[in-house]
Amino acid sequence: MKNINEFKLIIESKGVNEAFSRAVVSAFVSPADPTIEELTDIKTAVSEAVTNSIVHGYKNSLGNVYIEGSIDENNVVKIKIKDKGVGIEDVKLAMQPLYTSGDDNRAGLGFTVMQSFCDRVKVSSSLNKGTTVTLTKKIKGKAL
Amino acid sequence: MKNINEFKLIIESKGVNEAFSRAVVSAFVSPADPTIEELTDIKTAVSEAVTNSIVHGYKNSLGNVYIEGSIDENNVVKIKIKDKGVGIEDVKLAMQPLYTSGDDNRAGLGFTVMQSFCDRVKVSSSLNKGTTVTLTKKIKGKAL
Amino acid sequence: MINLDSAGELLIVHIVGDIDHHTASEMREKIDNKISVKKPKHLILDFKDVHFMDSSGIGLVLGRYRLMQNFKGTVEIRGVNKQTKRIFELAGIGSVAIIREVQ
Amino acid sequence: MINLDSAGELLIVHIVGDIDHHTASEMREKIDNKISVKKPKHLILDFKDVHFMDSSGIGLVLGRYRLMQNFKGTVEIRGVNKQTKRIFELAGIGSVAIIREVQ
Ligand SMILES: Nc1ncnc2c1ncn2[C@@H]1O[C@H](COP(=O)(O)OP(=O)(O)O)[C@@H](O)[C@H]1O
Ligand SMILES: Nc1ncnc2c1ncn2[C@@H]1O[C@H](COP(=O)(O)OP(=O)(O)O)[C@@H](O)[C@H]1O
Repeated sequence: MKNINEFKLIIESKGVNEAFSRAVVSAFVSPADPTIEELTDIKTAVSEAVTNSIVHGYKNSLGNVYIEGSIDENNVVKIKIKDKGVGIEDVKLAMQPLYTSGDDNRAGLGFTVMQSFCDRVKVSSSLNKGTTVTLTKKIKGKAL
Repeated sequence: MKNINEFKLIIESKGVNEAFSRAVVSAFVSPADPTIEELTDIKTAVSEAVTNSIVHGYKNSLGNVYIEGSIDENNVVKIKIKDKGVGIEDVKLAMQPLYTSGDDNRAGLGFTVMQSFCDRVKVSSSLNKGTTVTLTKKIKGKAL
Repeated sequence: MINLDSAGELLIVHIVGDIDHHTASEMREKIDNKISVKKPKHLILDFKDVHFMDSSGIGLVLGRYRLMQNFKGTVEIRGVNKQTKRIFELAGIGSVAIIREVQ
Repeated sequence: MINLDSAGELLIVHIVGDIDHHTASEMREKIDNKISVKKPKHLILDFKDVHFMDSSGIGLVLGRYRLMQNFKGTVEIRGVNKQTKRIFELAGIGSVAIIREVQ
């Protein structure tokens, strides 16, 4: 499907950019007239992935987070969140509900949230190179 | 001054991205706690520059608009809007109030608006290569 | 978005939403269609639901002013807030249209 | 933002704003300070002014639950809306805290 719009964003791995990236994605998707629930789903999934890049990928040191978004003629939204951080050794394990390598403030449910709020979550990662998460969700939009 | 945050955004020269770029810049500046007026000033100036890239730079054909933003320790916000479009032959003339090369829906006041809403507007352009506009504005923010 | 309301020689245009180059073109078309059909003596542009406007709003008003001039009609701008007022003042719109601020 | 209100054995924490990893850490600190000082029997976390929350909100609740466990206190979550409820349900928070939705 042909994209009707796309963007690329580079941000720094700073906590304040969790909210910033949510706002950017929200503004990008808005012209497709999503329901509040669809918009919240996407914002939540993006927030999880960006947080993971900051907290796990860069372990709170400074690096860039690369976010690419597109929306196609069928209202399929794709958001790719990429970091050049430590990477994930065992992606399958990492995606298990409740698994976390973080401290006890992390619930280990980030991937679970992404999966339950998006149609598809693709994770590719390589150790010491970084991680890319691609979120896909079709917007049905508001009934007229 | 050291930047406390920065971003890079690449968008396409599509009308819908005038609103998108305003929303992005607005979300970026918000943590500095600007007044509504300061925020509107910045959004308006960005809207003018991005519109110029779309309408004049690319003459409504498709190209990329590059937006870079930073905010430093003194709350000085810098937003750079760049296109690789037709460029401006005579920048001084182009910046004259009421000058426009566009149709009569353009008022020729885009640069005037940028200048009156920002502390500084820098324009560099070269023919057939493109145009870069740098907007600078210090946020005083809300009194506590 | 544009809501149109006409009564006798008066056409009231209620503009809703942000005005930029992108949104202005659709607004323009709708207003001009109505003007050509109705040929009103007075055009009122109500900005009370415009929360953002860049210089495209000036072009929007000036273009409608020119059209109204063709048959000696007048233009009034209503419901102007602090931000839209600043843009209109920058352009000296006061010399072609009556400007009324929000109460 | 966090507003704290305590009466006898009860501590009511009113959370205002988005909850993500970044904002949660500050909230956590304020709540835990108060818990350590007051040692309440019942903790109520009021989410009615939380309009966005990701899985960091789960960590926020679970961590406070663990702290309250230390002196056999209970936790109640109040003012949960449709979105925050979905996140809590995903985590099965219902088994550690009473959840009350917004009326
Ligand atoms: N971008 C990333 N870089 C490195 N490791 C990651 C990344 N994203 C996720 N992980 C790993 O996957 C685990 C599970 O992630 P998640 O389900 O989001 O839960 P949480 O963030 O609460 O730990 C993380 O604890 C971490 O070990
Ligand atoms: N990015 C750009 N690329 C090419 N030409 C530009 C660009 N920005 C401005 N210009 C030129 O400068 C003129 C004045 O711009 P401006 O003051 O914004 O008024 P307007 O956009 O209403 O024409 C434009 O009409 C155009 O000729």
